Parts: sequence; structure tokens; C-alpha cells
Amino acid sequence: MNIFEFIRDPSQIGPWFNEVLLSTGMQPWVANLIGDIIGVLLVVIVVLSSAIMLIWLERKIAARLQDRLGPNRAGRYGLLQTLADIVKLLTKEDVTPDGADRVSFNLAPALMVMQIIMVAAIIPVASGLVGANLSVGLLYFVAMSGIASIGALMAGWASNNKYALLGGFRVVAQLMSYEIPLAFSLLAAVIWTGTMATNDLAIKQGELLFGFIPGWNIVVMPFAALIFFISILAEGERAPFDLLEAESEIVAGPNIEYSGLKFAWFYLQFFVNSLLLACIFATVFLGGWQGPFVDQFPILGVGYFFAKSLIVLLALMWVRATYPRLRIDQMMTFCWKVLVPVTLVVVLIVAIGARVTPDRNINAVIISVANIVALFVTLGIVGRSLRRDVERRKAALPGAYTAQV
Amino acid sequence: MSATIPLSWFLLVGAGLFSIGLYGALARRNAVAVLMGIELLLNAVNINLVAFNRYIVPQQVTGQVFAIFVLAIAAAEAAVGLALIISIYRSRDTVNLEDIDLLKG
Amino acid sequence: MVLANFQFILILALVGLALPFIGVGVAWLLRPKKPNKLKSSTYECGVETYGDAWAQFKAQYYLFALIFVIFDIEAVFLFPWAVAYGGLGFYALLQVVIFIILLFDGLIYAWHTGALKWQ
Amino acid sequence: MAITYLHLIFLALAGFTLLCALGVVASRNLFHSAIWLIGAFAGVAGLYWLLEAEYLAIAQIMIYIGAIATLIVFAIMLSRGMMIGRVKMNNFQAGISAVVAALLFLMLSFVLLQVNWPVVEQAVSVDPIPMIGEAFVTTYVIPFQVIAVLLSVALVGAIMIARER
Repeated sequence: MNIFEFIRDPSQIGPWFNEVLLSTGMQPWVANLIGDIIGVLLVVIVVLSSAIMLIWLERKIAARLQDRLGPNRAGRYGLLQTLADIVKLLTKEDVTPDGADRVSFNLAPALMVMQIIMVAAIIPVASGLVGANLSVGLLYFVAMSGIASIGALMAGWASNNKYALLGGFRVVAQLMSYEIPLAFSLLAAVIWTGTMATNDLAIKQGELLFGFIPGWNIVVMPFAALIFFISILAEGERAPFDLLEAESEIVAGPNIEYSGLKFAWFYLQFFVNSLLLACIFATVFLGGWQGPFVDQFPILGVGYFFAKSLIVLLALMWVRATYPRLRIDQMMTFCWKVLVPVTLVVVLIVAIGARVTPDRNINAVIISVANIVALFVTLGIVGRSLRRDVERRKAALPGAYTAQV
Repeated sequence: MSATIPLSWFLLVGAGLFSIGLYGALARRNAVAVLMGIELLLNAVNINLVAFNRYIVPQQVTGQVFAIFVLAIAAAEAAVGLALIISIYRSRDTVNLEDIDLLKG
Repeated sequence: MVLANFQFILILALVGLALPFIGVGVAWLLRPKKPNKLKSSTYECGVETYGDAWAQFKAQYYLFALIFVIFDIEAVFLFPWAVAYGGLGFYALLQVVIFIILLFDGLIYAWHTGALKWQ
Repeated sequence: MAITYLHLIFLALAGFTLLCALGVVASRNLFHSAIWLIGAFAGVAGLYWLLEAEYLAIAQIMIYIGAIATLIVFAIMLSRGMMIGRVKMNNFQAGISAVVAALLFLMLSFVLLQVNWPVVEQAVSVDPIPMIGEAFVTTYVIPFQVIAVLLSVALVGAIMIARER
């Protein structure tokens, strides 16, 4: 095999490497083990190095959206800012507060990092280029976010600090609540595509509807995609759902007692988690690595995939830099009284719509139209109940709300 | 591949987990600790179900389906049990099972 | 195949769990170590901390966790059904619709009694 | 019987699980018990995966670690004073329970090493997840619906009990 073949299709490197190892007379399990260790190290390196770029990008873009300059001292355009931060955090004193529970205090950041690294394993970057194409892929992703909530709860409890514990409670309540619409909007996509494995999801979305419309899930079920987007805003603890770091209320969430590198791990989890959520959105709803000529040149998939993920990530940053924070009661009410019932309705729409006619193209149109109708009906109902709420408050408090509402 | 591991090894782990869980459920004073023991018992049962599924009817999924049902029942049990514990704690200010011996609240 | 994935995920989990400790170990070599009483006291807004933080919290959080648990189990039941759905008939759809409606009842009850209202 | 590296993985996982389970029943601090419990759940998930039941391993992590363990930790925190240490954690029957548990373990292991299990040397089915999904709505449809009823009853009951009036 020549080098151009590998550039054209990088997913062949793995099997080729395995063959090379086997040809040296190695036991098969040793060859597999070496291959797996190299794969794991690649995943970890990609995660850590993407974090360095990502933190700079996020700070710069948030600054520009808010008419600030952002990091601009270390290196050109402040590109070296994150490296400078790493050096600072490494050389910072690490304080463990009195009365902290040492075991859980040290375990909590490790759990946070473990979550992001484990989720990174199922992201298909190009055709076949994925850490592990698990047959339970999407459910694995949902299960891993449970580890992050355990980590946050542990950090909050171990710090022996009231703010940290309150922050831990809040963040877990938030992560849990929004995990339900997250999981059920994924369920809608699984019903339509019939697989949970991430790479197979991307393959399935390569089919064209009526021969020319890309069969991405966002086309088939725009409302499910919107619900998933809102849920990843909350799962990534981003504004308007960043109650975790509501400075004016609870200082900084469960990680206030952490300093030095242990704090850095929480910080890393926050940024990389949003990138991974954006990648999952791109994989499930935007067709993953699908794009023109990807069959002939699978390497193009890497470009398509990162372009799609970056667009989602930019949308996340945009929302974060623009919207004010919600109150916790508004957030929980919105999740349980709006998102969860609506998501169940969307699941039913997709399940029924996939069975209306034997023709998949026509079913896709039916599901898509039903999704859009459901979106407008939901907006109508929510709008009406919000208006009624304002009316009620106006009646209760005459004199307030003189300005136009 | 995993058939190279003898079935009895998995069953031994199940038996060990069951015994530890039984000790936890019998010996602990705290109601939440007793509940944790019961969760260990259910896990031990599940290990056996899945192991028998793998070794005796590998082409079917009967054991796994039953294990998922056990999982769901364990969760329902934990939810109601912990709700009871919280409610008792609120009215009696204790969660020690030795102190909760009245039939009327 | 399943076991090959298992090995990968197992190594990944071990590395993921070990990595933060390795980082903290490296930092331990570099960083200053001068703890004192004031530094390691609990962070609060300037005043001395009163009592420990392990205080009682309201049952509201528990109620939300409860509803979450029920829906989580529902997801575990529905995901394999969704994968199999392509090869199943109308009867399968009917059963799942009943399943979802039965669980929806619980949510409506919670809504009705005000358990979903954050006080 | 040749010892392969799979045996070593099994022994490591089994040892980890049993160690964590011992931690659950031996720890004096209730919160530490909960952390050990999470470890034991993770170990059991690993064992499922070793038995090639991938779906069940993930369901175990999702339900036991993501949901039940969180519920237990919440309940511990909601009842103040439960984890403040130095109180006696075991009741008067601790000694006899230990004896009973040890005897039970010896008896079980004696029995299950005696039995000649009808083990089948076969590979698992290629794609078990659709089979599980199909079993829910065909063979096991009645348990499936009973579980739905049970879950909604559990939800209603637990809310009724736990609400502050």
C-alpha cells in the first residue's frame, strides 16, 4: 500500500498497522493491545490539543461579539494565551480546604475529565475513523453525562463549602432535567435511522431524499434538532443556562474551592464538553462526515465534519455571548413543562410518520411537515400561557409593568 | 471468546456479591445503607442472569431482557424506598432502623 | 467485535481516570507548597464560616431526581425498540404508544400536584 | 485450561467489584459508602461487557450510576447528620449476619462448583440490540406494559410520600 492510499482513506491505517504487527510474528492479542493503546493515546492527544485552540477561540469570539478585544498579549492575536494559562495553573499553589473530604475532593476532577475523554471515543471524524464504533453509541453518550453529574455532586460535597454544595445540587438538577429531552430527541433520530452506532448514523444519512435532498436528520426532523440544540446548551452549562456559575448568587458552582491544576480540569471539561456536544449534534443531525465526493476521497470527511461541528459550536458561543441568564425556576419549568412533553410528542410523530406509507421519501416529507407544525403549535401555546402569566401579574401588582411588555 | 472463562467464575462473583449485599442489608443500622446492600443483591442476581444467558443460550437474549426488567424494578424500589426514608426522617428526625419501631407514625 | 470495543473503552477509562492525577502530580513538582491556616479555610464572603456545609437541603431536588429516574428507565426500554423498529409491524408501534402514554400519566400527575413547580 | 489475558481482565474486574462491595458495607461514612457503591456498579458493568452484553453494560451505567446512585447521594444529603461519622454503623446482629453471609457464600460456591452446567460453545448473536427491542414488544410485551404501570405508580407514590406538605 502506498502513502497516497492512506491519505485518501485514513481509516485503512489501523488494519494495515495491525497486519504489520502480526507479520512480525506477534500474538494477535498483543497486536490488538498495542493498536488500542495507540488509539487511546491519539484520542487523548486530540482532545487536549483541541482544548487549547478552543479556549482561545471561545474567548476571542465572545469578546468580539461583546465589543471587547479579548486575549491579545501573549503571541500574535493572543494565540499563546492558553499556553500561558497552563503554565500559570501548573505553577499555582494547590490548596485543599480544611474539613474537605480528601478522597472525593481529588476524585471529582478526575471523573469530569474521564467523562469528556470517554465521550470523545465515539465521535466519527471521517468514514470509519472513530475510536470505537459502539453499537450502543448514542446511549453510551447519554450514560456518560451521568458521570459528570456524579463528579459535580462529589466536588460540591467534598469541598465542605455551602456555595459549592448548593452549586453542585443546582448543576446536577440541571444536567439531569435536560438529559431527558436530550435522550428523547436522540431517540427520534434513532427511530428514523434505525441504528445507535455513530458511524452508521453518518452512513445512513448519506442517502438522498427524492434523489437530490441530503437525507440529514435536521431536514427530516427540524424540531427534534432544535430540542437537541436547546438541551446541549443546558448540558454544556452555557448561557442562558449557566446557573452553575451565577456569580451573583452562588459564586462559581461546585468548583469554587479548587485551585491550580484541579481547577484547570474543571475548566477543560467545560470547554471540551461543548465541543463534543457540538460534534454529536453534527453527527446525529447534520450528517456527520457526509458531503460531496466523500465516497471517493474519505479524507474530505474530516473537513466536512469539523466545518459542521464548528458551525454548531459558533452558534453555541453566539447564544452564550448574547442572552442573559435564566432563573433556576424558569429553567426547570421550561424543561419539564415544555421540552419534555413536546419531545415525547416528537418521538410519537416520528414513530407514526415512519409507518404512514411504504415510501421512505414521502414519510420524510410527512415527518418534516408535522415537525414544523408541532413547532408552531408549541410556540403558540407557550406564547399564550406566557402572556396570560404577565396579565395575571399585572392584575396582582397595578402600577408595575407600566412600560410596554 | 469470553467462553474461555469458566461459567463458574462469574457465578462465584455473583455469589460473593450476594453475600456481601446480604451482610450489608442485615447488619447496617442506617436505612440508606440497608438500601445500598439491597442494590448489591440485585446486581448479583443480574450477573447470574447475564452469565447464564451468555453460556447456555448465547443465541438468544432472554437473560438480558430479564436483567433489564430487574434494573427497572431496582430503580423503582430505590425511588420509593428513598422517598420513604426522607419522609420518615422529616417526621422522626432519624434514619436508624432500630429507632423506627412504631407501627403508627 | 464487542470484546475488541470493550478493551478499547476499558483502556480509555483507565487513562481518562489516571490523566488528571498525572497532571496533578506534575504540578506538584512545580508548584509552591506553603499552606497556612487562613489559606485553607473555607471560602466565603469575608466573614468566618459558621458550621459545616453538610446541611439539610430541600426535598425539591429529590423530586426532580425522582422524575428523572423514571424517564431514564423509559429511555433504556425505548432505545432498543427504536433500533428494531424498522423490522417491526404496527403492533409494536401500538405497544410503545401505550407505554409512553402510561408514563406520561406520571408526568401529568406530577404537574397536577405541583411537584414540577420550583419554590 | 490455558490462562489468557481475558482471564486476567476478568480477575481484575471481579476483584475490583468485590473490593468496592466490601467498601460499601464496611465504610463508616455514608457518603464514602455511596462512592464505593458507584465503583461496584462500574465493575459489574465491566463484567456485563466481558459477557458481551454491551447494551446491558451501558444500561447499568445509565440507570445505576447516572440515576440510582445520584438518588442515593441526594437522599444522604437531604437527611442531615446521617453521614457525620463516629456513630455506630452496625446493629446488634452484625456478628451473626457476617457468619450467615459467609456460610451462604461457602454453601453457594460449594453447590455451583459441583453442578455440571450445560454450557454451549457458541458465539453470541451478531446484533443483540434489535433482538432485545423486538423481545420487548413481542414475547415479553406483558411484562413490558406491567413495568410501565409499575414505573408510573412508583412515580406517583414516591411524589406523594416525599412531598413537603
